[in-house]
Amino acid sequence: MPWNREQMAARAADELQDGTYVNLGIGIPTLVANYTGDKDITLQSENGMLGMGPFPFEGEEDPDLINAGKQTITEVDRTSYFDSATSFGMIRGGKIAAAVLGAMEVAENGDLANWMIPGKLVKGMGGAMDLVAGVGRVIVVMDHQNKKGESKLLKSCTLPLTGKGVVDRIITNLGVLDVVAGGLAIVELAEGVTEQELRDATEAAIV
Amino acid sequence: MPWNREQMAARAADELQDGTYVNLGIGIPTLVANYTGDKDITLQSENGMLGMGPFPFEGEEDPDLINAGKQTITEVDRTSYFDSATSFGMIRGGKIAAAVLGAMEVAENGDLANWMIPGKLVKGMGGAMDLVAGVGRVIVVMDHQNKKGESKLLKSCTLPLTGKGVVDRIITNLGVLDVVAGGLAIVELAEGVTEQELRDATEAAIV
Amino acid sequence: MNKIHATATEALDGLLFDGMQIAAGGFGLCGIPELLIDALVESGVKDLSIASNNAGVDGFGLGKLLETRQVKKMLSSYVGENAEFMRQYLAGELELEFNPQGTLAERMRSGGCGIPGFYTKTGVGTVIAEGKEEKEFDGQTYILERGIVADLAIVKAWKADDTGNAVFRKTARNFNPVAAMCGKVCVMEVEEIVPSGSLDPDSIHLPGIYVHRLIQGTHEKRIEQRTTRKQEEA
Amino acid sequence: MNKIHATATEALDGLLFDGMQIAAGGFGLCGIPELLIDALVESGVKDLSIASNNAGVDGFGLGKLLETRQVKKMLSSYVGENAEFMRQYLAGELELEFNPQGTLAERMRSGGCGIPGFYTKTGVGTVIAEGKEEKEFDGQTYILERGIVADLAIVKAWKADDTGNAVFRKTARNFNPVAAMCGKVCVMEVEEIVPSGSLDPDSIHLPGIYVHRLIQGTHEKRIEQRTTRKQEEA
Repeated sequence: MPWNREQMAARAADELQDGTYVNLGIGIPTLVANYTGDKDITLQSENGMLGMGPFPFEGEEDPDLINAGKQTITEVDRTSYFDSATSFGMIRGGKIAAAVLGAMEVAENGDLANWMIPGKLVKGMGGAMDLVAGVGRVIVVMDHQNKKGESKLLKSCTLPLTGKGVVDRIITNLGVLDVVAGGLAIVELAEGVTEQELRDATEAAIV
Repeated sequence: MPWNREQMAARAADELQDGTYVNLGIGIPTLVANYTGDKDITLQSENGMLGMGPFPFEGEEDPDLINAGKQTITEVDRTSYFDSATSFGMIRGGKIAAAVLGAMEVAENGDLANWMIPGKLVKGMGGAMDLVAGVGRVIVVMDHQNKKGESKLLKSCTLPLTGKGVVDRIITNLGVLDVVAGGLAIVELAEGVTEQELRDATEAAIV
Repeated sequence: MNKIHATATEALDGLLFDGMQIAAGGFGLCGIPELLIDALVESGVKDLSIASNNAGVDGFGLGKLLETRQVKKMLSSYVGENAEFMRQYLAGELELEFNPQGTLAERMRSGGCGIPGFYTKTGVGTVIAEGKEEKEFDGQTYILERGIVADLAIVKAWKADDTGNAVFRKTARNFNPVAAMCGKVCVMEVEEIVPSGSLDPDSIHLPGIYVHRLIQGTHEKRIEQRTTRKQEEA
Repeated sequence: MNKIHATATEALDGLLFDGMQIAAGGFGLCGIPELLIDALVESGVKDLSIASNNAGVDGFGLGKLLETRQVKKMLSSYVGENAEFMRQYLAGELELEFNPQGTLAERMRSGGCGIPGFYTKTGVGTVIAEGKEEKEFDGQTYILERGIVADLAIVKAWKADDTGNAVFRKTARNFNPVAAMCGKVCVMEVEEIVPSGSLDPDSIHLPGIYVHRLIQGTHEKRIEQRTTRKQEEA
């Protein structure tokens, strides 16, 4: 059985090191926060906050306290606030240990595309290009194939890039792969998924 | 009678505009603060402070509160503190309306030398190069001649420069001069000083 | 040093001209200069080029200036949540220059700090790098990004003293300090003006030197994505 | 996330090597990391390259490391007030790279923010520009300055919580935040460690992400130029 969303998030949470500062993207990456267990992880919100807490209780929403997805959130006891230049200074400067984010395509050389589909509505890259260029480790969490059953792990990206050669590890519903010299290396298979199944679902070179 | 130190400082104070933020150097420029009268001037100390107050009363010195000359000072009701990058950001960004500083030499093209005499003890430029490159208006206050009676307003500087073409106005014991196209223009003569006396004391071209 | 003005319209008096560039603070609808945007709509100034991380939503924030067709160009990192924006953009009525969010923030800070250009690895190998100078440092490729100096900055703070020393609240700080820095003139709106001496000098986020005009007013502070959890989840 | 160490020596354990580059906070003797400097003296680490606005005075601050000949190179804006420094420098025993003060501060911030180079007009046409790339922007000449990334940052704050969120006091802030940012590792000494949650999240000057190790201790805080006025002048 391939992993479901929650299992992918839980697997991604295993990647996070105790005592680090990390940035979680929108979608499945957001769920990762629910699986960090005893680890002491501080979440960054790139709109200017370290130490992001859960959603507020009803009636306690504060319009001055939102995350990068514009959702109302809360602070925790170690929270600090700062301006956007400082926030991206710590991202660009490599102070954020890891970013977990979704993707449309990942290429075997680590290229990442997750911000734009030509001809479709273009909303913008937000902070994604800064994050993938700056953080210590880029972990992509996504379905292995798109809705048409085509591999999202490609020989080379077809969509405009978010970053070139930036992805370190990919966690899909079928397993875990690393970007290494010459292609992708299988790190782990989802329970019940065979190596052949994963290979068959992958266009990128597996080494 | 040429102006004395206090008169030069008072004349320099006339240059400062009401409601502005200014930086005063060490020596005669420091005295300028005593002559700003009713004008609302906010003093910057480039080690990270806007709104510099006078020296503290005896016994009230605070080692955490010093000016750029490392002297103990006080704060005023509008004081704000910030880090050195922010401080020089506002200097380099032209937010400081004027700097008043001393000089060893000024050239007729506005070149300024005030930080180094080759072969002598070199202490460093501190923030002087940033100030002259960044502030809105650079006002030099200095004796017209050195101790040997040689002009300090030169055709070109002989000492290593602090800034190239950066001086706007020069206030000396003999009068006030502006850096204009082609040389220096006399703006004002100290009471009792004749134009000829000033010209005789000046190597730089006067236009 | 009287920086305080009675209304947003009065505070903008003499500062506006068609075709000008404006830097605006805020992230999404959080910490946006609501009152100054309304005054810009009222002024009728047009062909604006606006540097702002987002473009508001339909009918609120910068969205209001889009509806009145006063905007010629947006310089932003993310413009979702705005159907009118998309309509004008796809119809070729509006120019759009995408900037990665951190690049936009740093461009504003740089412009305000007298830095005309800086190198970053953000966007290397993407469309963002097209037409920009590349340079190698220690074997890695970076692109040159330019500082932004805007004709006017419009920003919103929580409180300011009468000399313009300002403090922001929580994530409403965001782009406001850097937008303020990069304006040749900066007009700030706050929820409360306090006497100088009331703010802790160690805790001022934006020194008054960056603030030229100041107004106090009431803000709607609309929430874009109201997300909550139930009490029993605690 | 235990960042707290018992002593400065313990906090530096495993971080030191001969020939390393260190960025140090402080301006003059104000806000300098006294305890960490003492621990560096004790460690005997040598051939240090130190980026610090000043070089201390004879027998105090970085002057202690000069006396023990542990410093190979200083990167500073002003090194007066230190006879031993001058003696070693004039004897050719010590390298010195002068940086304008604002350039030094910005180089530290840039290095910490992933910016390998930026352009400034500070120093154009002076010895500071020699050997540096020049570039024109909008008809004005600027020089390229490099970001600094140090092997270690040693800084001093007033208070920090146990996660390293730090606040500075008055002008003792100075170079400390930017030095902290540019260190691959940053060790901070404070006058008081407080529990997390005790500091106002809106008033933290340096978020804990920049602080890897933390010690609390007693500081001499020597005054370099004690200037006062008499009570009757008031």
